[in-house]
Amino acid sequence: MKLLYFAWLKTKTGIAEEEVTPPPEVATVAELLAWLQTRGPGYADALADLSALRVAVNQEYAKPGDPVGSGDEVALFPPVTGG
Amino acid sequence: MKLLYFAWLKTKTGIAEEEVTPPPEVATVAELLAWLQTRGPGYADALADLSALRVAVNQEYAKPGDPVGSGDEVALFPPVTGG
Amino acid sequence: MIRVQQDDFDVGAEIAALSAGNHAVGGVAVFIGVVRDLAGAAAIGAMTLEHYPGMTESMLERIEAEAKDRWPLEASLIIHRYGRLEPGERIVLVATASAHRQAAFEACEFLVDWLKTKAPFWKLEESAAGAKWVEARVSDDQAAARWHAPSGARDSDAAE
Amino acid sequence: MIRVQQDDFDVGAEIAALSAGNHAVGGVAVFIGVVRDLAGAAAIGAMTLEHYPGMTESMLERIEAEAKDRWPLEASLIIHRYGRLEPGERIVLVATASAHRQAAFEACEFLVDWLKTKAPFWKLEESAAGAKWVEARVSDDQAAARWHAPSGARDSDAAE
Repeated sequence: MKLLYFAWLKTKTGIAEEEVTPPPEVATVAELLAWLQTRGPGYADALADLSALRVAVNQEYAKPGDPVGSGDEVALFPPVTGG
Repeated sequence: MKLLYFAWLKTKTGIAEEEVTPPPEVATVAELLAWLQTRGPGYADALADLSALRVAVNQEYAKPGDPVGSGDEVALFPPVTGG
Repeated sequence: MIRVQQDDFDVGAEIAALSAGNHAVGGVAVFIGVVRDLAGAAAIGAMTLEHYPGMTESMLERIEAEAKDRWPLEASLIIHRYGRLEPGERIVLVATASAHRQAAFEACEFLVDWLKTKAPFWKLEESAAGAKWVEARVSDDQAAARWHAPSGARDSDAAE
Repeated sequence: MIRVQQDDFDVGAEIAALSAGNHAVGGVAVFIGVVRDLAGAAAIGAMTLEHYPGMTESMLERIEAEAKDRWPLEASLIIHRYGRLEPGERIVLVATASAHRQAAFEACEFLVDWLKTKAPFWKLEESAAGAKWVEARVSDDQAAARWHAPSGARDSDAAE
């Protein structure tokens, strides 16, 4: 699974993108976020407030219950502030 | 008094502008229009439908009861269709 | 700023000049009116815009001042052409610059609606059937009426 | 047409190309977003716009298609820049061409509101106090909410 981080999520995790292999019980966006929070202090900090977080799966906005799988591109970013 | 005609008013009267000296009892826009209607067939035709007519006195939109005098510039034109 | 002219204008240069050196501008709303070649079903060859020199300029200045009263504009520009214009040619440019996009949009639309209904321009359209003066459309009056202040205090310049 | 690019764009040429050769166009509404040097009280030196390559383009294409569904547009154009931008620089251009000015204005404002609230761009502002990621503003969400169809059928792409 490919993970992408944008804006201050990238600053806090320290990386722009990475390949990960979550444990098999991670099947939804919510479960993925919960697992990411356990991966170290940078991740815990970046994912401390899930209400400030938006998730896209394969470049489509996703909800907490949406499925994620090994071939997916999952992006984490704050609410957009463009234009 | 200087009179200006625009758009189809100019076509019907046959002139773009003229200097006129109305009789002394002509003191308002409405009286001026009534006098102009008597000046010939072109004028009668141009001024046949006063609801299709707009009048400006000294470059300000005027109402039928507004005063007109010898030094004024009075313009007659149809409702605007610009832009 | 307002200009009434026969010549075409440079859209890019005019818009750039509007906010040049003023870093309080966050957005510029622009409208460009273009001669269409269809009015109803009849193809139009070209049109001639007649105006009332002097009154046109003073009315445009008044309209622009009113927009600046009603919205927080950093700058504004109205250019209106007159004379003979072919299909595809630009007729009018209205541009409004503001810190906020909402103010820029509203002021721009307000000015365009006024130009269409109050500014002393008359359109003579050429078609296969000959030249014909365009009659005022009710829909234009309605678009402008949306902007009327309830008091009507500033509408003393309008006879209708 | 949509473009996401680092380079600046030529406003006059882009607007002219939009209606070139199409004489059904009667009006073009345009919005140009510019970097302000004031956000609240703090002067800003410059800002950097980050985006999500791929997702940005597909979302802009979808927004543009929705505007063409909702309004009778002859043509439309969205150009959005990313990267580091100084105060006074252009960020975004939205232009809509239609036979009717009202459709052009409404579609343009709709697109700008969506860009501000849905397109995946993030703003990093530089100031004397350092660089800071801009937080989303409630007023922007409210501006976009004005356009929501009651059914919400087309909002499945939005998580918020």
